[in-house]
Amino acid sequence: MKSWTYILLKRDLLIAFRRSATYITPLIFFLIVITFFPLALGPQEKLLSSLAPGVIWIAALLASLLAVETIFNEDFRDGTLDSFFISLEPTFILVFVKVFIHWLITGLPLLLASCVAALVLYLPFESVSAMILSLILGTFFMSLLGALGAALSLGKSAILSAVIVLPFSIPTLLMGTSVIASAINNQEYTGFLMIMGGMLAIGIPAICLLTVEALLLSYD
Amino acid sequence: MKSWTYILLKRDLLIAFRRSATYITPLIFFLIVITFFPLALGPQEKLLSSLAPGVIWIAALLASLLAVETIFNEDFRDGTLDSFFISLEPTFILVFVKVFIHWLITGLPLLLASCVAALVLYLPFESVSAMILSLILGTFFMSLLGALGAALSLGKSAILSAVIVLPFSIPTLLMGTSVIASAINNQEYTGFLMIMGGMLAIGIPAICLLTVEALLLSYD
Amino acid sequence: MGSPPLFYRWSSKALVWLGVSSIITLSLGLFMGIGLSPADYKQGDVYRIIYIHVPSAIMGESIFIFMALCGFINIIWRAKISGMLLKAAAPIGMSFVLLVLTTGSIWGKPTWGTWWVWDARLTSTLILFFIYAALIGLHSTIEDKIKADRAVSILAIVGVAIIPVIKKSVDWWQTLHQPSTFKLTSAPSMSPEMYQPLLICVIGFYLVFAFILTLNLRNEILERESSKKWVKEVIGNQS
Amino acid sequence: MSLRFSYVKLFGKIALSMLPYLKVENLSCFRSDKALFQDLKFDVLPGQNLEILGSNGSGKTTLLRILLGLLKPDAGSIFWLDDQQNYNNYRTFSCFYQGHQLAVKNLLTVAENIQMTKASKNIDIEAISKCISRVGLIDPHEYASNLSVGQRKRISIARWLLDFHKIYFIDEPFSALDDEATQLIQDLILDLNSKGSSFVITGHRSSGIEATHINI
Amino acid sequence: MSLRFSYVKLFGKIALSMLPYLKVENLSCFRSDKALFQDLKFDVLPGQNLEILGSNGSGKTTLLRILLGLLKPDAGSIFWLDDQQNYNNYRTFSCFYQGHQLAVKNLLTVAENIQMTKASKNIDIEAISKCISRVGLIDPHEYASNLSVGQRKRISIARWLLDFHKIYFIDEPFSALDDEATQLIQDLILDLNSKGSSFVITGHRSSGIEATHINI
Ligand code: HEM
Ligand SMILES: Nc1ncnc2c1ncn2[C@@H]1O[C@H](COP(=O)(O)OP(=O)(O)OP(=O)(O)O)[C@@H](O)[C@H]1O
Ligand SMILES: Nc1ncnc2c1ncn2[C@@H]1O[C@H](COP(=O)(O)OP(=O)(O)OP(=O)(O)O)[C@@H](O)[C@H]1O
Ligand SMILES: [Mg+2]
Ligand SMILES: [Mg+2]
Repeated sequence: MKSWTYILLKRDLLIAFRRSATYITPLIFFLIVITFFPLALGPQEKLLSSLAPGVIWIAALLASLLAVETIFNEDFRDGTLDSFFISLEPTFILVFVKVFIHWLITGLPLLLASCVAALVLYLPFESVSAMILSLILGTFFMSLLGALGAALSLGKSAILSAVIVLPFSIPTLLMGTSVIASAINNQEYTGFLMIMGGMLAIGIPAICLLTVEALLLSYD
Repeated sequence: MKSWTYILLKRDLLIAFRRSATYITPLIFFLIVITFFPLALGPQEKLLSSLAPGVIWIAALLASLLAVETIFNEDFRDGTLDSFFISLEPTFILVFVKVFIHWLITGLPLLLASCVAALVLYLPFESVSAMILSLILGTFFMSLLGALGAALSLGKSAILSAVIVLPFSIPTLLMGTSVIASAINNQEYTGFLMIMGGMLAIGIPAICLLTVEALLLSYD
Repeated sequence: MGSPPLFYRWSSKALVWLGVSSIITLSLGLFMGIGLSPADYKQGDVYRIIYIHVPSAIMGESIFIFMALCGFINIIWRAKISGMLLKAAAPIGMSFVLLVLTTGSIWGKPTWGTWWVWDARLTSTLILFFIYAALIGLHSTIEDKIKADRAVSILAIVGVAIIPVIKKSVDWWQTLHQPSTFKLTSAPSMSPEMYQPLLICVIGFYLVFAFILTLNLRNEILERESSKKWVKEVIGNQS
Repeated sequence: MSLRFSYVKLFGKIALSMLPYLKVENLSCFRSDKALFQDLKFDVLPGQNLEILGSNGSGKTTLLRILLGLLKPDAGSIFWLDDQQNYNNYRTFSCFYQGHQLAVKNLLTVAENIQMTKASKNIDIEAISKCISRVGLIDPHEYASNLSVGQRKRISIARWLLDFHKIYFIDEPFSALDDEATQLIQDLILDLNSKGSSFVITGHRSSGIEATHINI
Repeated sequence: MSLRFSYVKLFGKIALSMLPYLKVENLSCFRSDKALFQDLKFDVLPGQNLEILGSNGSGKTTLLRILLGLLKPDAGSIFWLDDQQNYNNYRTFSCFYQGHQLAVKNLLTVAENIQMTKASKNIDIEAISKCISRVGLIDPHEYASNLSVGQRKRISIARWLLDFHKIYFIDEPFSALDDEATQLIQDLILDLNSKGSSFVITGHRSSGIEATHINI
């Protein structure tokens, strides 16, 4: 038995891969922001590597933001969203699936790109694994938040949803930066990762449910 | 006699101004992105003020990109774009009007916000006028480029959009940053401004015409 | 006060009381603070800005908590009035936060030597300001008011997480900003001559909030019920 | 094969007890103080159809969406009944909804658009190409963006056949279609009726299918 | 007033010389090697109508868009003629196009949606509210997002009346409309015909208005 969840997964992935801009734009944007810093600051290795955690994280946040804001738009306009709400699956699971696909498409490529960024910015090699772990958790959280923003501003301007989301992404930014910075200084960073994990653990059910509420708004 | 250009101008402005959020959100968005940098990179005044030109420009770039993306989407979907092509006015003028309105709504408020940004990033006071001049030219160019990208991604050739728009935004970014940086160091910056002006002078007719071509692509 | 017309009539009496009491309390507090209390031994008279700075900071935060509560009630029980309260409170809260930011900046120039520093409390307050702005922006984009209320309720519930961060920012991170002296659990470390007027000012600010909130709520009700007969009668009586 | 089988099984079950699928009592909906409809009362029995007629803006789409739980009514109750259980929740019930918007994705081909639909079982390529030819579409690998409006609608109609649904809610099934497609839909409805499915459809004038009519 | 006047003036002018507005010769269009239509040949005379009939996907919309210059034909030529000049360019000619998509903006009210349309003259509020009541819409200040599909279509129909157009190209004018609106459109077409405008419309079956028919 194929569930709607599975079909949704397959369909959205297919559509995303047909429209390659979906995953290429955030990637290129990420790299542009990254390359900008050596250009602006000059190529001093020391300075760059001390700034690297922050730079990588800012670029990652902005890139995932650029991508997430239209996550529900098309489904809303062409009536697919209706079938969410009359399906047997609980809607928040479908929302979760949408977010997950979205993260697969835009978040995952960023992980790859971030390795390149680490190289360019002279990030110490030992901290790369910390960076990847923090990015996995953080970009997923950003996708979740972005989905809530997109749902709240459904059919409205993209930039509005960004404004809704950005203030809430600051804790992620701080945590993510701290993880990499600690790793560089050989300090313990699992604490920060646990906090990020905790945010995700609370965030997944809470934000998915709130997103369902927000989507329902456009149905009244 | 009211021309279609005038009606278009009025209509798009009305749709935008119906909600104050349309012009306030890019402003807030810009400011939030600005606050990201001190948070992630550390609050040292010296570092920040040396990064300020680039940070302001990255934020401005992102804001105009985010805002312009959907400039033709709605008109395409609801059939308004058809009336562009069967109207008496030449289409590239209509495209120019769309871009201009768009810039009025999203680019102009950024100028205000950039003054606040200059304050909190400790940008030297003397360079503010240079910043504003460079932003005026640069954001308009970004709106133009973004419109081309938006037109390209209407059809199926969406990949082109990311690849075309982002690389071309790099010169703008570099020029804009150089203008402010030169102003900080009390160097001559009119040269850079002239280059930006030149890009705009060539860009307005050229990109508008290309955008018309790109729009026509989605008609075949 | 279930029905709007009833509330409207009842509130016009409340308005008078709120207006009078807030003016009295606030002027008493400010007079005691600015006129009577001694100058600070380190900062001199600049410190008196505290009597606006701190109460408005407290208001900015409590109004957000109030809004989150309203939002919660609005989502769970769909009580229309809670949505209107939320809408009416948002601009007041935002103005108070703006007041904190400006008074803080003004205070910062002489004491810290700069208008702005990127310290935890200041930044978190700025974020609170952004959240207020997002809330108001979102409300303005949804033309159906009831939907807008619910959208904003969701945002207020999520956003309330920032309040403990602001509160605790001075304890968690070492910052330039003054640590908390107001605590529920222990006696304040300020001298009573400074402390008492501050307390009165805080009460005065709460009363001002209640006053403006009632005003805003009345306008909101008139606007939303503008097609109803009682509203036309009310407006007719006034003009 | 398996498709056929499950139809028969379900139909057998239904034939035993003729509880209505859907029972509506005193349903009302107001928009800006004006009643769109008031005190509506009807049943939808297994295998029987309901046709909602009314002029533009009379509230047909609104009623359909209320029945599906996408909008809230201002008064009244909707019961989803089964031969075994008595639910108050449309979610547990198998419905199909086709609104004015057809949920056809431009970037998918005809076959993909049909395949990637909510369904309770595995759908093999053969079943899909059978559906496609049944609704008169020719090339299953054409992108939907290249199709005419009527052809897009046929995609949505092909989806009816993929799975057994107890009730089909179809908003204006006949608009934008030619005579051939109109005939096709009528045959399809008859066919699905005989398998125990019911249709709730809207329209501006009676379409000629066998149905209870309500005017709103 | 001035609206009426210009109609009369133009009509007078047209009556003198009965050159066709539009002359089509040997028009063909192929899609993936299959001809949608081939060697079409027709004229559209002032005040006379053309009805393009065909089944779903037969190419009616495509033909309309080719006539308007939105798509390029694979062969054949289209002449836009006037009593004085002979143009090859549709741009200089006054046409009105209503496609499947109606160009109705959700964020504008009914009145604004009508007002903010391409038009050659100043349109006063009175003219607009006359149009609105003529097509049977009630509240001019309702946002279009709150309207039903049929009501949105009526907005587009109200736009016909704002300005004089030589040819109206209307894609499926009658779909998604109730009987009242259908009657209304027929009356409108008759009315505008008498003022010298022509209609090119599409449909799946003959609509009963007086017109030359072509089947594709
Ligand atoms: C823009 C800059 C500033 C901002 C955004 C800001 C923000 C705040 C906030 C949010 C509070 C509320 C504390 C609470 O709720 O418990 C507060 C309290 C306070 N602020 Fe500021 N502040 C700023 C600048 C300053 C400056 C320059 C000074 C003085 C040197 C100062 C002195 C105080 C004091 C004494 C308190 C009371 C602390 C307590 O007793 O809890 N602030 N400020
Ligand atoms: N870009 C394209 N590439 C290939 N085929 C196309 C393209 N555009 C349209 N077609 C085909 O042209 C045919 C005609 O489409 P058109 O929209 O003109 O039909 P129609 O007569 O208006 O039908 P309907 O009554 O359903 O609106 C369709 O079969 C469609 O598949
Ligand atoms: N959110 C809303 N606020 C106010 N009025 C609304 C809202 N939604 C719908 N309406 C009104 O409800 C009425 C019914 O709309 P509905 O879409 O149900 O009509 P319909 O019968 O489907 O018409 P059609 O045949 O044109 O599709 C319309 O008059 C519309 O203006
Ligand atoms: Mg309808
Ligand atoms: Mg067509």
